[in-house]
Amino acid sequence: MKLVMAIIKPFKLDEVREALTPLGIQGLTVSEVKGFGRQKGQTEIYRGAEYMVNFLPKVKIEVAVNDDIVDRVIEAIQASANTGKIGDGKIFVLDLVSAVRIRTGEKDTDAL
Amino acid sequence: MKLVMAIIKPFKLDEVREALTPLGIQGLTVSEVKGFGRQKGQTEIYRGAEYMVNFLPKVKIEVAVNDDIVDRVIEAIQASANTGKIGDGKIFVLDLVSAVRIRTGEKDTDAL
Amino acid sequence: MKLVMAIIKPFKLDEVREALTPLGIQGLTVSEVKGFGRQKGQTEIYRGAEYMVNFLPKVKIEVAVNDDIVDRVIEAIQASANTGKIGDGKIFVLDLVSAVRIRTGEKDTDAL
Amino acid sequence: MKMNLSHRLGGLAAAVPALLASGWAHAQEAAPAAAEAVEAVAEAAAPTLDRGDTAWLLVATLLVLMMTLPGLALFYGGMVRKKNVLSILMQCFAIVSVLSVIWMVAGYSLAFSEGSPFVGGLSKMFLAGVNLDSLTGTIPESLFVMFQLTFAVITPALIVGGFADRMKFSSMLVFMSFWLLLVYAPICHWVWGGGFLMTEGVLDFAGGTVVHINAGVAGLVSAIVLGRRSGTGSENMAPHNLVLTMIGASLLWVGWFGFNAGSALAANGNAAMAMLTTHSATAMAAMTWMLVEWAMRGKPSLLGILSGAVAGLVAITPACGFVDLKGALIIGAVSGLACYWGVSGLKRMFGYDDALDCFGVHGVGGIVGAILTGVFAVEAIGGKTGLIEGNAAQVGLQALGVGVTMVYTAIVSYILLKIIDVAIGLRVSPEVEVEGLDYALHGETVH
Amino acid sequence: MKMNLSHRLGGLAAAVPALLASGWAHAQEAAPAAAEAVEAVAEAAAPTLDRGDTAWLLVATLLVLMMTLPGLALFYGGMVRKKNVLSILMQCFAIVSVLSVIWMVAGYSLAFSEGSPFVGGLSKMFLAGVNLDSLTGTIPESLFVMFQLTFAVITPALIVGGFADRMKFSSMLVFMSFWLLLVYAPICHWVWGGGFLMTEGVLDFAGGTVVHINAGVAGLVSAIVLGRRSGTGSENMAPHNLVLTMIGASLLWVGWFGFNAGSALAANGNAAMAMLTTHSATAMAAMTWMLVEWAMRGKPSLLGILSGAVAGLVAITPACGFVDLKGALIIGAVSGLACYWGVSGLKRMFGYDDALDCFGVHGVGGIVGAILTGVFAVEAIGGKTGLIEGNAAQVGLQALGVGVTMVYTAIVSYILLKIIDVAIGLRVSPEVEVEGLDYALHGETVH
Amino acid sequence: MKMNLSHRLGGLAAAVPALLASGWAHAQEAAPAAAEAVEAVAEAAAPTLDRGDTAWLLVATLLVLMMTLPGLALFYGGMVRKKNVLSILMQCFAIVSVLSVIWMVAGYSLAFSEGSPFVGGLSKMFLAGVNLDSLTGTIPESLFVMFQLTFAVITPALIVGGFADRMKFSSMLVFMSFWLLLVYAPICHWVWGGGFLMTEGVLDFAGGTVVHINAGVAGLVSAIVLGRRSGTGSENMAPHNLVLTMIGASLLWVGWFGFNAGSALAANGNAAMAMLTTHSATAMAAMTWMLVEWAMRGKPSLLGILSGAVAGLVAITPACGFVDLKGALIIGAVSGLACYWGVSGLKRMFGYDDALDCFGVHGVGGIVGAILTGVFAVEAIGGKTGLIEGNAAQVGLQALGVGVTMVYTAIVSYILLKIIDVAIGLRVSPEVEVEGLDYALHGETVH
Ligand SMILES: Nc1ncnc2c1ncn2[C@@H]1O[C@H](COP(=O)(O)OP(=O)(O)O)[C@@H](O)[C@H]1O
Ligand SMILES: Nc1ncnc2c1ncn2[C@@H]1O[C@H](COP(=O)(O)OP(=O)(O)O)[C@@H](O)[C@H]1O
Ligand SMILES: Nc1ncnc2c1ncn2[C@@H]1O[C@H](COP(=O)(O)OP(=O)(O)O)[C@@H](O)[C@H]1O
Repeated sequence: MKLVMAIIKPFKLDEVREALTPLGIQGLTVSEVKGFGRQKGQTEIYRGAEYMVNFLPKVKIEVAVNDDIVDRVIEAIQASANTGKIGDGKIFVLDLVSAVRIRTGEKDTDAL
Repeated sequence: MKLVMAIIKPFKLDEVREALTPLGIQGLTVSEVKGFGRQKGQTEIYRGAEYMVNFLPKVKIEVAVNDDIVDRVIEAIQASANTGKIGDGKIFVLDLVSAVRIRTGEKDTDAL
Repeated sequence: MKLVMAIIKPFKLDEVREALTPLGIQGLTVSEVKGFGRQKGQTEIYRGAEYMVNFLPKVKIEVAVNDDIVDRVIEAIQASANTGKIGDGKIFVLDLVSAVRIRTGEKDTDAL
Repeated sequence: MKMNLSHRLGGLAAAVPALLASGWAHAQEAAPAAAEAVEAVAEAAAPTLDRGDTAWLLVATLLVLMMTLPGLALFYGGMVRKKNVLSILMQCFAIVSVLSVIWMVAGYSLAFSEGSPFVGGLSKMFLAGVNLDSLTGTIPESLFVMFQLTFAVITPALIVGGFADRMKFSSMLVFMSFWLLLVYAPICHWVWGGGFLMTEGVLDFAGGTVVHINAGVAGLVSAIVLGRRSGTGSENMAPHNLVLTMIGASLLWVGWFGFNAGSALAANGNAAMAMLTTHSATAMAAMTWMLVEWAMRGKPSLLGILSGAVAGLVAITPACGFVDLKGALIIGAVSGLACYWGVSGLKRMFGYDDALDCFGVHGVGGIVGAILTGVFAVEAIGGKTGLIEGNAAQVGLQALGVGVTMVYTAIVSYILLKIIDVAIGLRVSPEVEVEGLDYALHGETVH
Repeated sequence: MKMNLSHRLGGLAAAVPALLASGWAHAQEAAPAAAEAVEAVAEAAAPTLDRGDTAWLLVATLLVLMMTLPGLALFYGGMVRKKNVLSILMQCFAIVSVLSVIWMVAGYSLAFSEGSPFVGGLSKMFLAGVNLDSLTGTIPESLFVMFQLTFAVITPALIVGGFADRMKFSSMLVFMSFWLLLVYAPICHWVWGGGFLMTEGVLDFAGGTVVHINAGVAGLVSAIVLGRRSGTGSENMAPHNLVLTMIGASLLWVGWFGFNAGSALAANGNAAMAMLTTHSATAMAAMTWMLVEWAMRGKPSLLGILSGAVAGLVAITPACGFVDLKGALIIGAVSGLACYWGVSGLKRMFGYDDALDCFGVHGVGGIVGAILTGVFAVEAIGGKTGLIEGNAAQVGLQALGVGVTMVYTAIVSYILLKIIDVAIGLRVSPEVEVEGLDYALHGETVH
Repeated sequence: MKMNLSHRLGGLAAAVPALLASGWAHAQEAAPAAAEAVEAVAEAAAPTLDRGDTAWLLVATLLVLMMTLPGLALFYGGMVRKKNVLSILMQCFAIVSVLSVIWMVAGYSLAFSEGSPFVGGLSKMFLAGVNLDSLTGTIPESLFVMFQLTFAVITPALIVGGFADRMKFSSMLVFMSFWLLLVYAPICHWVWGGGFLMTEGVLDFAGGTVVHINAGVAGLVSAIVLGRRSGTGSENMAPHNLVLTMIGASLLWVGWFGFNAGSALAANGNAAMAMLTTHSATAMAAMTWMLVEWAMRGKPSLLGILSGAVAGLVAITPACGFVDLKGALIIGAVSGLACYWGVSGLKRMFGYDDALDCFGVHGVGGIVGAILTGVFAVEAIGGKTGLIEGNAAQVGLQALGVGVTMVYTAIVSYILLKIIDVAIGLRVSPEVEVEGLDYALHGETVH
């Protein structure tokens, strides 16, 4: 099993979720994060002065998946979260040692 | 060492924390996340119309532990976070390569 | 590749970021978290009564890096986030199986 | 504002197209009666200033300003998604600022100077002739200018509810500026400035027609012309912070006493009774909405009871100086029911995206209130009789007033919007809509 | 509201049980003196309307409404956890809506129509006889009805602080509706409507007894009957947003001038002096609380200074028309100290969970104010003398007034709550409490 | 507050050092004219109370209180980072509480009792002699005390904008307490209390000099003495919640009618006209700022339009009773431009960290308004002529008034701050600044 962690632009969240459904993904977890990266130079206006904003709002998706669909999951995320503009984000893949469904105690593949 | 990541229902946080203390866990990190899963159909009322809420508030606990107590940690979380109702959440276990305590520079087991 | 995850005191964020720049780190992701640990006893005042606050605000930094600079990254974070007082936080290192830049589809080292 | 002037309603059919065709032509010779009526009112008014009345109107004026800033702005602002809240506040604030200047320069003159039965003249531009001693009734005319100004700026601000979350800020300002001059000022003139619409028979104490039906219809038209918000149906559009909406609704309730009891233009029994009926109808409408929603949806919501209160405030506006407690309670109950249906059944039926229910509450509530004024007016309170005291004709008159206003505002608002759309575009780009108007249009966010 | 009527206090011992037993029996023959006194007051009042007084009372009325909506709602709402803030706002808004209707229908009549020394009659139900020209003193009676209404709705809203975070919304509404009729209306009648309680000797300018002690005790009783919030002691119950609490406290301060200076029922020197003493006591109490907390806890908190201000406002309420600056400053200082102890020492001592310190502030502050009115009343301000001018008996009289109110409201509130508990249950389930009332009861959250 | 008293300005050069040297010496024999003038004013005032005027001033007083609590507190509070918002609210609330007490005890006496041309005496300490029947003009003196109090507490609260985010709470309180007595009270005496500064020729209707220039300069001095906030330039200092700032700005706008129209001390044509000019200038300034920012930065911001409105309110304050609509509109436009430059160009030029632009808006706006009053005063409105009616000298007189105030407040504020710095330190530690004042100083946070 793998834990796929994707940092994306916030407004792409719904599209990404919809792109994952056909792959049989039934659950995922989302957090609001702030990203620092190549995408820069946004400014807020503040009383006639401008303000450099270093950290941009991003959304982090964490989804645990079976090894057999990891590649398709990555592709689906990359395709749906892509705008072609700087700041689209990253996908990171981590090894997952085990998984448990709290409600039933089911383990690993059954828990996803 | 392992990094145990649990997604639970928010109001179970205190119980889980109390369940971990007897195992000698002295620290953990918590974030507010939103979960998408089998648990569905909650709605908000909005001027006589109803609103489907796809993402439900969950809490993510991350706790780094020694290999020898991983199983007991998982059990403790599963027992204390369980309500038996859908949406109770998941426990994911990841391999931890190393750990450092910033204050002292202590490494790995000593850092937890 | 490794995913370095650091839990630090919020006001150290800017210093840590500046300490990472010389190492060629071009991006990182930040989230607001709450930490439970040895650091205790903070209280809020509430109508003449005091309130024990169990969870303290912390910031979590996640940064994906190449294996060759992991050690220097850890050092840089440890040095810059250190105040010497309890509650300075931890650094955890996880193995990273792969990375993708969403915008370009670049993989692994090129994606960072 | 019970300045119900005698005039032949006969001219009505001709009036609307004539006005549209001739622009600001002052068909003065067509309606000498109106001008006379204005003079008559001026003569009838006691020539001395009353300091009690003046004190109350000073306060009533600032109360109505407070209804918009921050009242309505918060009421609306709490209902949108977090990424758009500042844009709502900005729109309301800019409307008050820009339109206040326009009102002083030309709006007041078009509404309240002598002119034709269809629109006032230009003789009071830049408030010419409004000096330290000018009186309107027992209060300074400068105060009357200000009191009327607060009505003239809240009406456009109400329209924001229709096109929220998707209109360009620049286009919004252009639209509102012309709308004030081309729609609000004339209708205000018809009703309160000596115009043709309100003969003695049609009752509108504090502006159910001029303000609420007018804004409700314009909001509906703009919602339709602009189209649905992107994400409707799929995205979570639930109000991001009902605390703001609650503060707003409360300030509307409190400020509305300035609106309604202030419209007595005096600190007397009429004002007090208007306050009493206003409060009673509002409380009743809030309670009614709460109970209906509880029965229909299983839970009484905060947004529901707040909406009910506003519905009641809207509906009692034309009636507050004419009905007694029982009338007020019934108007409250009916408006709570009707507006509940307005924001759910009606909206779903036609599928327009009246984002914050400008029509569902102000339009529907205004219509209900105008008609029921004709039903429940009692002689003992306002000197006029309605259906329940045997004067069935009153209901018809009220319906006529409603109809004329709806048709005029719908047509002119529609034309205005279409012209602006062609000229500079009405709607923001999809990216801006997704990113949020706060950051995209104003460079700011709530942290 | 200085309608202190002559009556034998002797009837008191018998009165409470009699009232409870006979329900709404109008023991008219038992107390002709009260009725006469009401008439005397009516006669004494100048028979003409004063527009200055009317202007001020129109404003005072809306100020007291603003104290509840949004004032008190925000004051309380900011103090709870985020998951319960909307429930507090909802409760306050629903109380105002439902109880306003009940007040118009029956409450005003029970409080202010002729009846027995224990409760008014039903002759003014649906405000029968309140017409355009009816006066109360120099203001329209319809305005007096409204002014009194705002007191009648804020009192129950204050009680919310006692049972916050755990009471069922439905049971809350039932409780409040009966409480208005069975507790508030009679006590209001005793004190201001010609009832038996307030003989000439007992002083209560603006409602320290009727409003604050009354609400404080009812809040305490409900806190005890409902039991502690789950999570008390273990969970972080710290106020989620003191910005809201600060807005609320500020609006309470501002609005309280309507409450206290409005109670002069005129725009004259009495009103002005009441404003001055109110402000002075409030500022002093806020400063005192701040300093005490600073000394005891090491840090002056915003919640502390806000609580101190409210404590001062409560304590000066009965006194504001009778004391001078020095009296006001002392009352402020004492109430700051006493209420600080009320929310910390006293609460800890007995271990009840008065969630938002309804009793600690309104109960304790009300008692302090009522007693000290008897100490610091000076003839030059309100025509009455207190202990410092040699009239030691006044303190005893004040204590009697306090005691009677506390006993009556405690007993009736307790019985009411117990009946409702048996009938439909008072408390939400533990799951609802954990999930938060906002979502569980009203289907909404702050995003 | 048009109490412009004849006095030789000649004494000025000597006055400032003399005052500083002699402390509270009452150089009574030096200025008999002032005392006489006060008497003359007292005599001229009608000896009877007017209930309409009293009603309006009761309301105006609470409006000005509302400007500070919660108005200004929210306006400022929304502009800081989230970790400091409660500290701003706390500072404003504590200033009102502590300084209200000081005002009652000594401030009013120093400002308004008979004394020297430089400062009042101590004869009215603890409001000695202010009884139920004392009048100031047609209103109770107790009301005048309260009305003036609200000015005396908002002025120090404005200064908070200069040193926000870095001053110790204790030092802030000490500074403000002395500042009220050593700076505000004397300047208030010079201008409104019979002092030497304002001869008949210098015009200041509602306090442009006493309040705004005074606070603006003191804020600038404290910003400079305390130094820049740590993190300036590197950290994101953007306002954390402009919703609060918008509520604050709206309440300032609404409340300012109490400030300006209230300063007529009557409910008459002057008050109404002051309301009209105040509103017009404000709307114009808001619009101007919006347009300039739009042109210069590409986006019109909410913070911008709000700042523009406040700039207009400030600038029209001295002028509102003297100019007509056109003058008001021009003053509005100029102040919008000037203050835009004040918060951007000027601040950048000198590099001081006036955190919330206390000087950029109140200082600059106050100066613009004071000078332009001398330009646009017209006889028909306020009985005085300015440059446009041929009285060029007026501009010079206005400039003199501005200069004297700026010099005096700058010097005394600077000395006060330096003394406090040596005694107990002015600035929090860097750790506290990073952690946030809310938690570090007050033990609370917004959750
Ligand atoms: N090395 C990294 N580790 C963790 N997160 C990163 C890293 N680099 C980038 N990110 C995240 O990805 C986001 C987008 O990166 P950015 O460099 O701005 O654009 P792009 O992904 O198009 O190259 C950043 O805002 C940050 O959240
Ligand atoms: N594959 C997954 N990867 C990451 N998080 C998941 C995954 N599946 C579920 N979750 C998280 O677990 C929560 C509970 O899952 P859900 O399917 O609703 O119920 P249950 O855990 O009882 O089966 C979800 O809200 C989501 O946060
Ligand atoms: N075992 C752990 N797993 C995950 N996070 C931890 C763990 N122990 C500590 N932390 C995080 O590190 C923070 C600091 O830890 P603490 O014990 O307070 O001080 P220190 O790091 O100085 O020993 C905690 O607030 C928590 O967020």
